[in-house]
Parts: sequence; C-alpha cells; structure tokens
Amino acid sequence: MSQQPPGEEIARRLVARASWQPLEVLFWAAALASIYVLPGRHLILTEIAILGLFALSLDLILGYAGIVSLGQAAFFGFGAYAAGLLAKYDLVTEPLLALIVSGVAAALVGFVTSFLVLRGSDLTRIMVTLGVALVLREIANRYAWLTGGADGLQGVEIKPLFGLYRFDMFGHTAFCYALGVLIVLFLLARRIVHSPFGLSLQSIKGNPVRAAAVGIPVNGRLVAIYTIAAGYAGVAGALLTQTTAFTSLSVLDFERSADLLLVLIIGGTGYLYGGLIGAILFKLMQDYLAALTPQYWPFWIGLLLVAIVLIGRERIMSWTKPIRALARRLDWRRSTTAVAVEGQRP
Amino acid sequence: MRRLTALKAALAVGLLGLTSAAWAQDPVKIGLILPMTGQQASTGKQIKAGVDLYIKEHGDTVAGRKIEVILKDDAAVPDNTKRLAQELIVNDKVSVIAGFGVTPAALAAAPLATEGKVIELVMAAGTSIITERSPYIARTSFTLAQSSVPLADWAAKNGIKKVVTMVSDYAPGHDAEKSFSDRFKEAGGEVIEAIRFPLANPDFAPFLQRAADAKPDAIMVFVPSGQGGTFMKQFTERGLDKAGIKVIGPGDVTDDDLLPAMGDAVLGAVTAHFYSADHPSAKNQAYVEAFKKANNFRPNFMSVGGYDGMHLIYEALKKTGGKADGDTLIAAMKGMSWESPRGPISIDPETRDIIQNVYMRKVEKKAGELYNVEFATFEGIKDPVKAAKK
Amino acid sequence: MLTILFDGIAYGMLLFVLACGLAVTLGLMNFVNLAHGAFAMAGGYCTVILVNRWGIPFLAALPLAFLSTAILGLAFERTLYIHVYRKSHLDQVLFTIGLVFMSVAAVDYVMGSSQVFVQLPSWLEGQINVLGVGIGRYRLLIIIICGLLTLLLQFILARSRFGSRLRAAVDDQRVARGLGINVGGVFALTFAFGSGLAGLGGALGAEILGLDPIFPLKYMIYFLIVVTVGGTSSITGPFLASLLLGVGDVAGKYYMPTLGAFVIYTIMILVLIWRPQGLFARGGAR
Amino acid sequence: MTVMLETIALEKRFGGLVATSNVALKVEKGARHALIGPNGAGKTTLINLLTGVLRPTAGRILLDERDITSLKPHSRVKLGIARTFQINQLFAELTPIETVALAVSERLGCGKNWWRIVGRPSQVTDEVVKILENFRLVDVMNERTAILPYGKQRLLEIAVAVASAPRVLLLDEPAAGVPEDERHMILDIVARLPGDVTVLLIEHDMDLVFQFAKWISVLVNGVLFVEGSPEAIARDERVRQVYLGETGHG
Repeated sequence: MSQQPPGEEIARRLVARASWQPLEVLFWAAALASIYVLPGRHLILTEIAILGLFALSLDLILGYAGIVSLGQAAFFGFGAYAAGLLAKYDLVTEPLLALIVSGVAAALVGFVTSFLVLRGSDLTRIMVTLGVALVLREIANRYAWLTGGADGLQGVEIKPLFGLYRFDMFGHTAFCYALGVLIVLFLLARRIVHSPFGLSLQSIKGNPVRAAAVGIPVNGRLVAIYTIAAGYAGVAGALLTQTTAFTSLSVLDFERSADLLLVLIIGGTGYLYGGLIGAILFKLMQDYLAALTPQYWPFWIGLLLVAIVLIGRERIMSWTKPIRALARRLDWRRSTTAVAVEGQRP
Repeated sequence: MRRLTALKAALAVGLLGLTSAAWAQDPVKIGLILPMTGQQASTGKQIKAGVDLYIKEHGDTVAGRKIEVILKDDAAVPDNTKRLAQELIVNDKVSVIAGFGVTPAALAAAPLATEGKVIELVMAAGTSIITERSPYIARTSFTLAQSSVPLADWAAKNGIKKVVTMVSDYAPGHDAEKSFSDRFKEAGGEVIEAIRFPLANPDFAPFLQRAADAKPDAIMVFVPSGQGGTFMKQFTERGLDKAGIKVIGPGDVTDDDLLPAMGDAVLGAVTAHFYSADHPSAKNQAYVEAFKKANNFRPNFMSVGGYDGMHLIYEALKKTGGKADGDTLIAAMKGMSWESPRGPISIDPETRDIIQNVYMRKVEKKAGELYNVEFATFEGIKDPVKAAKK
Repeated sequence: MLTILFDGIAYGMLLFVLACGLAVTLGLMNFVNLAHGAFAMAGGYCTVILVNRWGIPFLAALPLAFLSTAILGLAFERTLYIHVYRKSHLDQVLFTIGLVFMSVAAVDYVMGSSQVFVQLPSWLEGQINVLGVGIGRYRLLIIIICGLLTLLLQFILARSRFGSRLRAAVDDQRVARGLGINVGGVFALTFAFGSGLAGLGGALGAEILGLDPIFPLKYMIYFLIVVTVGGTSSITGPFLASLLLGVGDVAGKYYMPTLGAFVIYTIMILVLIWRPQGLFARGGAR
Repeated sequence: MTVMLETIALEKRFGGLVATSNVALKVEKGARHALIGPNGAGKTTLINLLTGVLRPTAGRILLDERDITSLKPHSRVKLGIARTFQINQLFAELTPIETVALAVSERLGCGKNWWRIVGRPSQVTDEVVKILENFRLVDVMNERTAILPYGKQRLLEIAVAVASAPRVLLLDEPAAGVPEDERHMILDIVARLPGDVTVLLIEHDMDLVFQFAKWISVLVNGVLFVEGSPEAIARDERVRQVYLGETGHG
C-alpha cells in the first residue's frame, strides 16, 4: 500500500469505504436465493424482511446519528394504517404507489416530531419517542370510526401488485415484494451512509460540539435523518399491512418498539446489516422456541439476552473474526479495484 | 402374511381413488392458535386445558384418522395470528384452525379460512360479526349479545330501573353495551350513562367513581376474561355494594377462574352467562372434576369453548367418515347438537354460530368457595344481533 | 371532587413506591434497570402466598414482602447485575429486558397466568365517610404507608451516614474507595433497598393494579414516566411527579373518560419538551 | 489595516459570575494576534462567544463588519471562523482521512449531499491530500482517531480547523499537553499557516506566543487588561505581576 503515492492511496481509501465486500454480496445472494430455495418459509421470511427494514430505520438514527428511540413504532404504525386506509377506501389501489405514499406520510410525521428529540439526554429521548408512539396509539384507539380501534382495521383488500401479481396465500408475491422493497431501500441507505451527509451524521454522533465547529448544521442534519428513518419505518409498516391485508393497534405497541431495539442491539448498530442479521436471528429464534414451548418461550429468549450481555457482545462478535478475516482474504478486488477506479478519473 | 394384507389394504385404498379413504392414514391436523403469553394468557391456558381434556377422554383417533393438534402462541396480537394461521394452512396443511382468544385475532384469520377453504373454529372470541366474515367459521364459545339481552330482560323485570353501563372499549364491549341498552330501554329501563374504558386499563377507580356519582340502581359491566377480579375488588373498595348498587353483567366479570380469589365482596353479583362451573348436571360435575384433576385451577367458560370445539370437530369427522375438507366439514357441523357441560347446545345451520341456554346466576358460597349459582334459565338463545338483522 | 383527588393521591403514592427504586438505581447508580417491575411482581406474589396460603396477617406480610424482595434483589445484584454496571446503557437494556422475559415466563409457570389477589382483612375493605368525602380504607392505608416511607427515604438519603456514603460513592467511585467506603457494598445495599421498596409497592399495589405475570411489562412504561418526568437527581422529584401523574391520570379519566390515557402521556411529553432533565431536576446539571 | 474580527462591549454572565466583562477586542486582517492571561481569565469563554457556542449576555460581535452575534456556530463557520479546542474535540471513531474529508466536504457545500460517495468530487480528495500531507498525518490516516498518539491528535485538531479554510482561525492552546519533543511540530505548523488567514492564538506557552505573535492582548478576570506589541507586553510591569502572581501559586 505504502508504495502508492499518498494522493492515490487517500482517494482510494475514501472511495473504498463504500465498495462492496464479498460477505455483503454473499448475504444478498443468499437472500435472493431464498425465493427459490425456501418456498415453504416465505411467510416468516416476509416478516423477517419487514422487521429487517424496520430495524434498518432504527439503525439509521441510532447507529449513525446516535438518537436512541423507543418509539419507532409510531412511524411503523402510521405507515401501516396509512397503507390500510388507502387500500380500504380505494384511494391508492396500486400497492407500490400506496407504499410510497404511506412512507412519505410517515416521514412527514417524523419531520413534525423530530423537533422533540433534538434536546435532552438519551433517557429523555427514549421517553419522548415512546410518548409519541403511545399518544398515536391512543389516537388510533380513539378514532375507531376510521381505524377500527381495538378491533383492528377490517376490510382491507390489497389489489394485485402492478395490477399483475396477486398476493397469494403462500406469501410468494408478498416475499418477493417485501424483499424487493428491502433491497432498494437498503441500497439507498447504503448510499446515504457513505455520502458526505452520512459521514456528517457519524460525526454528530461522535461529537456534536466539534461537528458544529466544522460547520455542520447539527439540528438540521438530525431532523433530516430522523425524517428519512421515519419514512423507512413507515414503509415497513405499510409492507406489513399490504402483505397481511390487515392492521391493528399492535403495530403501535410499545412492545414493537422494544423488540425492535432488541433486534438491533443483537445484530449490532452502525453497519447497516445489524438490523437485518438481528431480525433473522430474533425471528428464527422466536419461531423455533415458540414452536417448542408455546407458553414459556419468552423465558428462553430472556435467558439468551442475559447470556449475550454477560458473555459480552464484543466477545461474541470476535468469534466471527475468522470468518471475516477469511472474507477479507477472499476479496479479490482488494488492490485492483482502487487502481481501476483511479484509472477512470481524468 | 401380515405385510401382504397391509399391502392389499393399501392397494385397495389406493384404488378407491382420491376420496376420503385415500388419506385416511394421514392425521387430521388442527392448528390451535391461542394467546399463551401476554395479557390474555389465562384464556389460552383454559382453552388448551379444555382441548387436552377432551382428547384425553375421547382418544386421539376419530373415524380412523389420528388427530394432531399443533399449538401456536399469538399473544393475542392479530398480525401474529394471521401469519401463524397462514403458516398452519400452507405448511402444515391443517384442516381446522381453532382457538382465537380475542376478536381481532379471529377476524384477522377469517380471509384465510375462506381462501384456504379451511374451518376456522372460534373457541373464545365473542363479537357477533365474526361468523359472518367467512362461510367456514363456526363458533363454540358465545356472543356477548347472547348474555346481554336476557340480562336486560331480567334486570327490567327485577326492579332495576336506572343502569350505568361500563364496558371495555372494543368490539365485544360495544356489542354488550348496545344489545343490553337497546333491550333494556325497550323494556322501559333507563341507561343513565355509558362509560367505555380502554382495553388495557390499570385502574378502574375513576370510572367507577363516575358510575357511582350517577347513582344508578345497577352497573352493567363487561370486561374481558381476566380483568373481572380487579373490577370487582375496586367496586367493593369504593363501597358501592354498601351503597346499594348492584353489579350485573355478562358472566365475564365473575369469571370462574378468578372467582375464588375475589373474596366475599362479590357475593350477590348477578350475571347472565352460558357456563358456570357450578352448572348442576352430571356431565358438568364429571367435567369439572376431571378438569381440576388435570390442572390446578377451576375450568371457566373459555375452557368449555375449547372442550366443545373439540367435540364439534370429532363429531363432524365421524359424520364425514374422516373427510376433512372445509366444505364437507362445515356442512357436517351445521345443525349439530349435543349435550355439553354447559347444557344443551347446537350449531345454528344458518349462521354457524352457537345456540345455547343462558343462565342467570348469583355469586354464592358453596363449601367455602365462591360459585356462580344458576337460578333461572333462558333456553335456546340464538345470537340476537344476527337475529335482529333478518 | 375530593374523592377523585384522594384516589389520585393514593394512586400516585403507589406509583412512587413502585418507581422510586428505579429512580435510585438510574439516578444514583446510572443503571437502567427495566427489570424493576419484576421485583415489584415478586413482592406481590410473595404477599399472595404469605397471606392466602399461609394465613399470615396482611400487615405482617408487608414487611416480609419487603425483606424477601430485598434479599432477592441483593442476590441478583451480587451474582448478575454486578457484571453489567460497567456496560453500555444499551447492554443494560438488553440484559434487564431479558430478566423481565424470564421472570414473566417463570411466574406464569409457577403461579399460573390468571390474576391473583391478596385476601384483605375486612377492616380494610370499603370506604369511610369523612365530611362527605368518601375515603377508601385501603387507599388511606396506602397513603399512610407511602407517606411515612417517603419521609424515611428522604431522611436516609439526605441525613444519614449511609446517605452520605452513597452520594460519595456516586460522585466519584475512586475517591470514595480511597476514603475507605466499600463502594460495592453501598451499591448492593442500595439496590437491595430499591428492590425491597418495589416489592412493597407490588404487595400494596396488587389490590389496585391487579397482579399477573405480565405485571413488569405492563407497568414498565409508568415507572419510566415517573422517573423521567420527576428527574433522577432527588427523591422529591419522582415523588412529586408520581403525585402529578396519579392525580392527572385519575382526574383525566374521571372527567374525560373518552380521552383516558392521553392525559398521562401528554403530560410527559410536554414536561420533557419544557424541561428535558425532568420537571423537578435541580438546575438541570448533568 | 482593516479589522477582521471585533467585539463591542461584549459581556457574559453565568448567574452572578461575570466571565467576560465589557471586552472590546479588535483583530486585524491577517493578524498574528495572541490572547494571553492567567488561568480563569475567561479566554476560553471569549472563544466560545466568538464561535457562537455561548450566547453573550450583552454586546456585539462583528466579522468583517458584519454582525454575527446571533448566528449559530455552524453559520459562523460558513462565514469563515474556525477554531481548535483546548481539549481535543475529535471524532473518536473516524479516521483522519474521514475527519478531514468531512470538514472539506462541508466547506465545499456538499455536506448535505446524500447521493454521492464521500470524496467523489475529486476537488475534495485533492484538498484532503493536501491537508493530510501538510499536517504530517499521512502515516496514520487510516487509524481510528481514538488510538492516535496525542501529538497526532493535536495536529488533527488543527488540521480539521484549517480544512474549513477559515478567514479567522482561533487556536485555543494548540500546544497544550503536547510532550516537549513533539512541540516543535505544532510550532512549525502554526508558523506555516497561510499569511492571509487571521489568527488569534490563546496560549500559555510564552515561547510560542513570543515566537508567533505580532500583537498581544492580555485578559484578566474577564476584562481586557492591556494590549500591545510583544516587546511592550514583555516590558509591562503589570503583566509580569499578574503572571508572577499566578506562577507563585502554582
């Protein structure tokens, strides 16, 4: 490395931050393969994809901007109800379009409430975000003529995707749809975190005082990412509604936000895959344990959480070190791409 | 030799074609979706115990087919219910999805029952509309209106003129409130205030105070199974019993499961319901005894929902000779009638809802334990909400 | 309506006893103990067993509930919590939520999932009428016990030797160690005491809040609200916040039953926007 | 000569404590201006007021004759005020490359760009290269900042400020805590700052001050005590007393 002139090395390093790792490629290849390999598991895979997307939204604010939230369910739920109402009253019948509208609506709610989380400690933020979700839940409960209240939103009928693909009972369409949305939004998130904007968020997380001293409008950036993350959560919620043709108050539950935080912490924050991996682990674990002992599965989940903390997340991560090292060794473009990228420059 | 006969039999079965006998060897799978964790866990436990007891008593084979129950926990979260139902239908190929602790859960699964042509057997949820959501839904629990309407009749006839209704703010509560109030007003009574409180509610005190301040003759109350205890405790704590205010309601508030722990304060509470652990029939005495032996708690109305649900499945399978597709099975279920621990019941051939007796009961002490003692019977009650629609 | 005010105060006092242990661990030891409600539940079930099964008088069962939960808390602190003090807040959340899940399932297994009640002596049932105001006997008892506890707590923390040691240990662990204070011991005692209080709260609250295995999950939010609204820098903060929330909640539900739980959440959000460090935090330092 | 940065009757109170009292400071364009004073004289408070971290209780701040008193910190950076911190304020998890690229991107106005990858406009890369080379950070540029040796962190601290291409650079004790044998690096860097950049230096190290400054202001107890050329200050009896008094104590 050091034989390269520093200029090229620096340029390469900057760009290399965003280059694709072999493990990443493997991950998505596996995800796509699951469409054909695991047709019998599409229902739970759909849930995993949705939970993963939801966790991604939390990772954007927690892992990259350092905002702890226990209220992402507010946006998830808003998106879910928005999608449900759009479909129920035939306002927007094309699912993808409705998904986008719901996401934007949730983002708007995120924008409005973002000003509440700019101040205060982690605990304050946790409670304010939690409060927002609880108030939204109460509102949804109260305006039962619109939302169905505690009985859930009934009579949602989702039209075929693009007018072509019906949401079948086996969940094939639903999974392909959810996975597709997840991939697109993941790519977008990946782009965002590797952009100067994303870098500025990381700097704010690290040291807001210095970030301001470098000329970064700290509050503006936080509002922006909070809004984006709310949109992501909204899309996840809308996906849930569209793939189940149903929504209920549980989308706004405290438990949903709490589980989300668990998922993300299990998977790890700040590298985008944490939420996805956490979602896979958490859902499979829960599904497996709940099938084993429908009544007492929370005990084993709890035990696992306690064990994870006592052993130490770092130590558990370090067990994957050989794999990661191997992956790095397998990175065939490790030195070549940089040169290629450099070569294309005028 | 034996192998040869088996082979012959299999061949014969194969030759019979793709009729019922073709898969007579496969088990009939029943997906039991219940809230086993969370707020409604006690409902789930009761129903599961009822189901288990039935299988224990009647064996696990019907019409030559083995019955296999797959238990899933939905924690009363409807989107869980929906996913679990979908997986059960698609992956486990169940013939019946059963259980459903709360109305939203039952409603969420309804479209799947229709699409998958699978029986959805509701063993708990009590909102009237549920059975209308799919032609494959049958119910072995009850509807709120079934108890509320007779209750209104009884109240009007027994010197109660002014009533405050207090119900949990969700569909079953609304059903109870509406059907009681309509009938009660028809009979000349007056509902002076209608209070609805949130489903998950820690403290009833302010609502009770509000009810008390309206000075009614009685409070008509509906809370979901499991919350009755707190309500009754706070009712007496407020001294409302001493102020001469009566508690009446569908039987959920004096749930058999919780009744022994409620203390003497509930003595005299009058409720209308379809099941009491004290129901004086030999069938029920045997049931309660066997149930208590197998579990360390008293059966409540949820448990009979599960017990009778299994009975309905068993009998329907006997009738179809083991054929378990949705259309055949639901046809067999229609009009089925039998003697349950709760008394005589039948499945309405038109609505697939349950027809049953509703009993007026009063909380009394028997052998040192509190029981809902039945003192009057309204026979053969159909769901009044659906009846009114015709 | 004085009865409503009275009910609200009793409810608030109860919230305070339940939550003040959390305020102490969070504010003084900087530890996020979401499993706090599990100790309250333990106290509640302990009382149920003592009173209903063993026939111990209710009033005698209360101190026993306190003691047994405190011992339970101490055991957990020494064996498990001690390893987590130094970890990040997120780890603490993960760990304590795990404990909550375990406690919920374990209690469900041992005690069943139905609600249970303490059999109260008859002299605690019903209301007495004072100058036209209906006063629930049981709630009066709650107010008396909780009021005395608050005074005691204030005294311990502000005046006693233990209080000053605790404050020293919190301000600077190294210096405190240098002064010969057994920091670990002080923390353990504090934790045990906080758990004991939660247990007592659970014992008292079983009657009003209902006791079932999901208690710790159901009330986690309420405890957190009390602590954040009150701030963690003193005992008076959470105390006043509990009263505010108790009265606000009860009065809100009485006068606007249809709005219900809105009131309590709205109070919280407004307070936190206005004073992010909590309504009664001193100066807003830290 | 034009005045680049000016305060008019600037005052800051914390409760009853007056940290800055009626300060009228003028820093000329391209100046090499040092601000000295004993501990607790309010030097850092003054810097915080100038950069907008603190709001003054009274008075005004002018940058190139423009009133910036009510501007937010980041807006002041855009107008050309950059600072370093007495105690390192760096991004522990970022590498020097990323840290500098961040500041450069922000200055070039692509900080809110969420679509391009960092460093894609080659202008950014070129600047990052230049700064890292200038500040001798190339050898550690891929290490996490948290594990850099202290001297390098100190250099990075200044590099980040310079990356904002300021018109006015406020250096808050740049050599503080740097071991003796690495100190020359800092001195060297400070000496080589471009001539058109106005520099206001706060420093305890008198060697550095006298080597660098063309003009010195002395702040005591929040009040501008005396100003003058280095020679004049060195001769000033009162200044000597203030400092002797301080060194006598500690």
